[in-house]
Amino acid sequence: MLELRKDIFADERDDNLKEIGKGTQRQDMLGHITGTSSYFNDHKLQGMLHLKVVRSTHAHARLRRIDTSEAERSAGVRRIIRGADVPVNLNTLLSLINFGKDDEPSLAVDKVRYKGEPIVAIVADSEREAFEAIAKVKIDYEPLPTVFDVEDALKPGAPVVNETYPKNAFIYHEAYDHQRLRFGDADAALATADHVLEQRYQMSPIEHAPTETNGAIAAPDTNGRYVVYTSTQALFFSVDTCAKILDVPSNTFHFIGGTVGGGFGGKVDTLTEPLAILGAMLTGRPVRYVFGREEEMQYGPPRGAERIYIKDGVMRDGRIVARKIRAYFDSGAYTRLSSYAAVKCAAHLPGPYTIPNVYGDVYCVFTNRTPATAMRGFGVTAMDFAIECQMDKLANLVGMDPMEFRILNAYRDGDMKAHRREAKNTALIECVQVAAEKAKWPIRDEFRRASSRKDGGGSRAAIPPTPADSRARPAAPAQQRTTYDRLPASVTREPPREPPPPTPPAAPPRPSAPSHGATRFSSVFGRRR
Amino acid sequence: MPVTVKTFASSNEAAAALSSDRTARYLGGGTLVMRALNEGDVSISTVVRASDQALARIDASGPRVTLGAGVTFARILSERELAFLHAPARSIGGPAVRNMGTVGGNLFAPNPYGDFAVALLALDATVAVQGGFGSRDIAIEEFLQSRERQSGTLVLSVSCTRPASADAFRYRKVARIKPKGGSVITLAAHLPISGGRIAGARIALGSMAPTQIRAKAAERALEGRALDAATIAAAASAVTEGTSPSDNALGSAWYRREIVGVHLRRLLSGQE
Amino acid sequence: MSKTPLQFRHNGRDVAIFVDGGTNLLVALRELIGDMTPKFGCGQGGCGTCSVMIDGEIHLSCLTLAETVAGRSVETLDGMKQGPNLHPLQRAFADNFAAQCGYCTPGMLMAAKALLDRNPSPSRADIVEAISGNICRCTGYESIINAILAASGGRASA
Amino acid sequence: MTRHRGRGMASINYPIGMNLGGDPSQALVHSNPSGKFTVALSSIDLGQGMKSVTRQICAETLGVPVEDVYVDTADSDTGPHCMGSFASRGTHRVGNAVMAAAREARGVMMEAAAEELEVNAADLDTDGRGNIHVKGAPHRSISTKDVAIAAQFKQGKTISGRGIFLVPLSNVDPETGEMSPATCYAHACLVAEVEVDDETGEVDMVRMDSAYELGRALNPRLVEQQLVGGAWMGISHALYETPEPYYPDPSHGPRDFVEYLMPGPGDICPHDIAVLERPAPDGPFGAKGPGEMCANPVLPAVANAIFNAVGVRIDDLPITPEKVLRAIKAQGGARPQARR
Repeated sequence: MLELRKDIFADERDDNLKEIGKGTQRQDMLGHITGTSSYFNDHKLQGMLHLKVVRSTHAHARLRRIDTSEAERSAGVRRIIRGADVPVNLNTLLSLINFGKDDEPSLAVDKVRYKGEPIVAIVADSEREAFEAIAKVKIDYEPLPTVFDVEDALKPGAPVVNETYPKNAFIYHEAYDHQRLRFGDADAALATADHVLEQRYQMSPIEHAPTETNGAIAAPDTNGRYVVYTSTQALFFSVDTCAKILDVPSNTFHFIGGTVGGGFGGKVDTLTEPLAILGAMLTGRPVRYVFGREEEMQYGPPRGAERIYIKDGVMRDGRIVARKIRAYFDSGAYTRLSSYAAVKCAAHLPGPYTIPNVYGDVYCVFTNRTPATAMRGFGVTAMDFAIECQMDKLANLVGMDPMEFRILNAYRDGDMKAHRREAKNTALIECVQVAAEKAKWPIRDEFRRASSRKDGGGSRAAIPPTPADSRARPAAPAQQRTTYDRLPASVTREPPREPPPPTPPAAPPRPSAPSHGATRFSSVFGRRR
Repeated sequence: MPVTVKTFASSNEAAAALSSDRTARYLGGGTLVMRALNEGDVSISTVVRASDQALARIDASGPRVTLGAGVTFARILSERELAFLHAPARSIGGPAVRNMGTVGGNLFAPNPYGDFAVALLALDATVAVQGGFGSRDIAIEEFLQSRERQSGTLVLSVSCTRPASADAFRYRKVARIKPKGGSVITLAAHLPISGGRIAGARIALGSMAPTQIRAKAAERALEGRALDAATIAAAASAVTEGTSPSDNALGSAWYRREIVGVHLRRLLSGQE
Repeated sequence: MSKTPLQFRHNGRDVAIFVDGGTNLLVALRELIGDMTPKFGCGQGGCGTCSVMIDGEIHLSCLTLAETVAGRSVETLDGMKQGPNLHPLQRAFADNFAAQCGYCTPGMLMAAKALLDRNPSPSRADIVEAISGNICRCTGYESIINAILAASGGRASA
Repeated sequence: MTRHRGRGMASINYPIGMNLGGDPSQALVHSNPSGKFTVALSSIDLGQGMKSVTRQICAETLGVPVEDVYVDTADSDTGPHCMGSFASRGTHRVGNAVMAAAREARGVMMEAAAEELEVNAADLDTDGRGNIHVKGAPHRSISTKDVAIAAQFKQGKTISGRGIFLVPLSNVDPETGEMSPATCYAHACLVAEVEVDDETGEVDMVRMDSAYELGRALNPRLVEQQLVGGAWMGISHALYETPEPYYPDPSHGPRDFVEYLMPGPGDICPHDIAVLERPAPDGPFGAKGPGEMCANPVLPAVANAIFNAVGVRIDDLPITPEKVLRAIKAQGGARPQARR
């Protein structure tokens, strides 16, 4: 049951609109209920071939020898694809926004870094024939020591998972193995707090489990182009990733998608499109590459695991005075999107509360497991779990009702957030009040009268003095370059400014540069100021 | 090479084809063999079927009940005479799986599947198999223990004696997902009562060992006693004896050992 | 060639195809007949997106050896509309917003139809049981249950 | 007594759009000669309702009925660039791009109508039913169809528009983490009630009550789909799901939907939702994005409810019966807290 509380914030809204606010039927509903909505796999192409990959049976191993000679002779096999056949066999997804280093091959060449990593792709007349050929590929593995725990991976002497990041951690700003957040003096505030509570939280990986598995069908089109039917959640992300990996102009491809059987973040990684297109290029025939369910569950990227330590200082009256957080994102064997999740997570600290002293270190760590990716709640889900369990414990500790405790500490309009931007358009207090009302959870009058629009700002708008970190800056690998940090670490930098306001909805559209060839997003906005 | 499908009119011929070809698998309801083919199991190159109507026969008229190996769970649920088997039959799959899955196939289903076989084990069923050397009857306990070696044999039917009363046979599948999920553990208890005392108790457990097993210590705790709280408690505390559960995606060995007694107690005392 | 001829009724029409040994009914329907309404979700029998009716009973087409439907009647979502009109279940799914990504919808509708064909006024528990073999990752099931209740003349709680 | 009930709550916020911005989306809107509009996007509908919500935004902005708009997505030849459907960016980013494109198309449409009615375009308004009329004089009107015909065949005008929306990229200070991660935030608070079996550790959901603030509910039915389904996913994350049940030990990973646990139709519970709307200054009609944040409050609310029911804190997700049972045994039995 859903109720619209039009009485709240009514003065900020124009409710006299004609189409907005109506429960209009979905445009795609008729297609869904008649089964005529067209997903990537609903395209029947003449003479279609099937692609399957040989996956590593080891979590970490050197590949001594890959023998495909028997598989080449197997019935129905049209083409065996090896790493050497992939034009640019090293990529990182966010190279499109110039963030991070290329660290992941499409097909492993000399080493595998997680169980299930693709090594060889087989294109055959039928799925059965592809499976039969897979059984005939012989791979000589030299097993290497593995590491699966994020904190173990950061210890000296831990096995190196991904040589691009030899310390098993993504490098931020060419300087640190973590993203920092510093606001006020958390240690000093902890020393004066009435209570200090330090806790550890953990979230295991989570699989997106869309009912439609990842997949793509690629086919030679007229005039030298390729048409690609895809389950991607990000069409141009896929187009440009394929253009890079296959080293052709992006307008070589005509991608068609848009109707996808669930994604939740699991269809951003562009895993099937490059190999399907390469298969079509090498055979001249339509090629389908679709994940089986076990592949989707075990070797399709999950929401990565996280481990979080929170140390809070709280006063007897319920005010939180300091929050110190250390978080580890388990990226698996390659970067994919976890590096970005860690920055988003740092920005999210300390949750929707105004806390005068906040300290955060967020790590993106490499381990020998399936690379992680984005999922619904990206970078935030586990942190919210940790923060909100912690909030419940703190309320318990000071003997306060948890709803009232949230309202007491909630951020309000005009408050300064830990990432040094003013809080605006906040509504946490009202959500707590309404949820309490719906659940018949009694809260006291003064908390019922609180408002996100009152009592914020003022002293709460100040940026507190923040001591410089006493820790020595770790040495950084020289070759690291990211969007975030183009200046040498020694140069005094201007703090980032509040960006110009976003394009207002009313503004006339700017003419857009034509997208052609190997244009990268980075060439559009990758430069810093 | 595509798979070869061989369909025979008689189960004799099917059994012969099965025993003569190591790459052959018998296709019952499809829930095991078709899945294996879909997932690329290239060890199967021949699929054997039999159109023999005897395989789909149900004989439930007398005290001894015989179910053809090809009888589906949906058919069991449609037979009022088989009410004692409705709970285990209903615990399997969703409606589509029950329309397909068979009694014979369930005997081969590995953990976390094979719930119906737990019920049959508690009921001391007999499995009729057609081997290369003709047909023979095997006690289900022996069949399950030697299941790895049975893949070349064709199961013809399963038979058991009908419990004397509805109360004498109880079944519980513990799953995380409702209404249908994989078994964390499965319990079945046959407790014939004679003169107010249990005579011939059989407790069977699923997911408490590599195959379905009997909880013989719990059976001993029940044997010859009235089904009262003290007896139930004794059986519950003995039920882990001789079990060797494993960790899997649905639960750990530790957890299975912890809860099997709780669920046996609840099952025997009629609690939800 | 080792293709096997196969004839069956598909949504009331006779069809004839040749299948490779081991071909499942889902592949036969989608790739040989061109009926794309049953979907591939797992090939393991765990998701129900490929559900079809065989002789009026709900089955998983991915686990059905195609040649076992010889001479039988196969119904898919493609045959659910009554002429140009939507089936009451289809209307109820739309009215209750019981589809999001739409990928589980064909299987859900077939599971629901299999239920209502046998039991025109099911309880909520009957409905929950009837769709228990079908995974939906978007809706949380509530709207689907309400849609089936509505189609059977029961009152949806939403 | 082996079953104990408890209630817990959690409150959260969620940033809208790709972190740090720099994630543009574009839209093209054009009319055919009958005055029906097509929106061309390369954005993806994965069930969240992208096609439907942008259709309503376009219709509202153009001032035409929603039936007169069709959204076509996603084709890289015809749809202009979009970063993708993730980061709760669809409604906010793509919605704004569609709004900008529709505004430009509306401008041409009004000019064409003004020429036909021989008035100033500024004096015209749409009625949302397919007509354009002189403000204050509804009888002086022309249908959008007639305007489209006139524009196309008589005036030689294209009733079309281009739109882009871009939140400029923010950088990050390496020392302090100073940055501009998002321009607006959605909010939520959720109360979960659970029942815990202290002999088996099993947790059943009893009910949920929630309040979600999402700027503007552009389509309440689509919002309801997201919030109900998202909260279900929250339950699933809280109590069931993981491809690595023994993390960080990678063994025993599930291979199918029997081993990968998600709540079934028999595990769901009543969920009463209130929707609050505090418009985002830069959202299309104030909208933020409900798609991602809806699951997040459920996880901690369930954990906190379990503590309330039996007095154990489970800080590792997912909260399996095993973890609950181990914790209950470690503290020597259930310790129900003050009933809430």
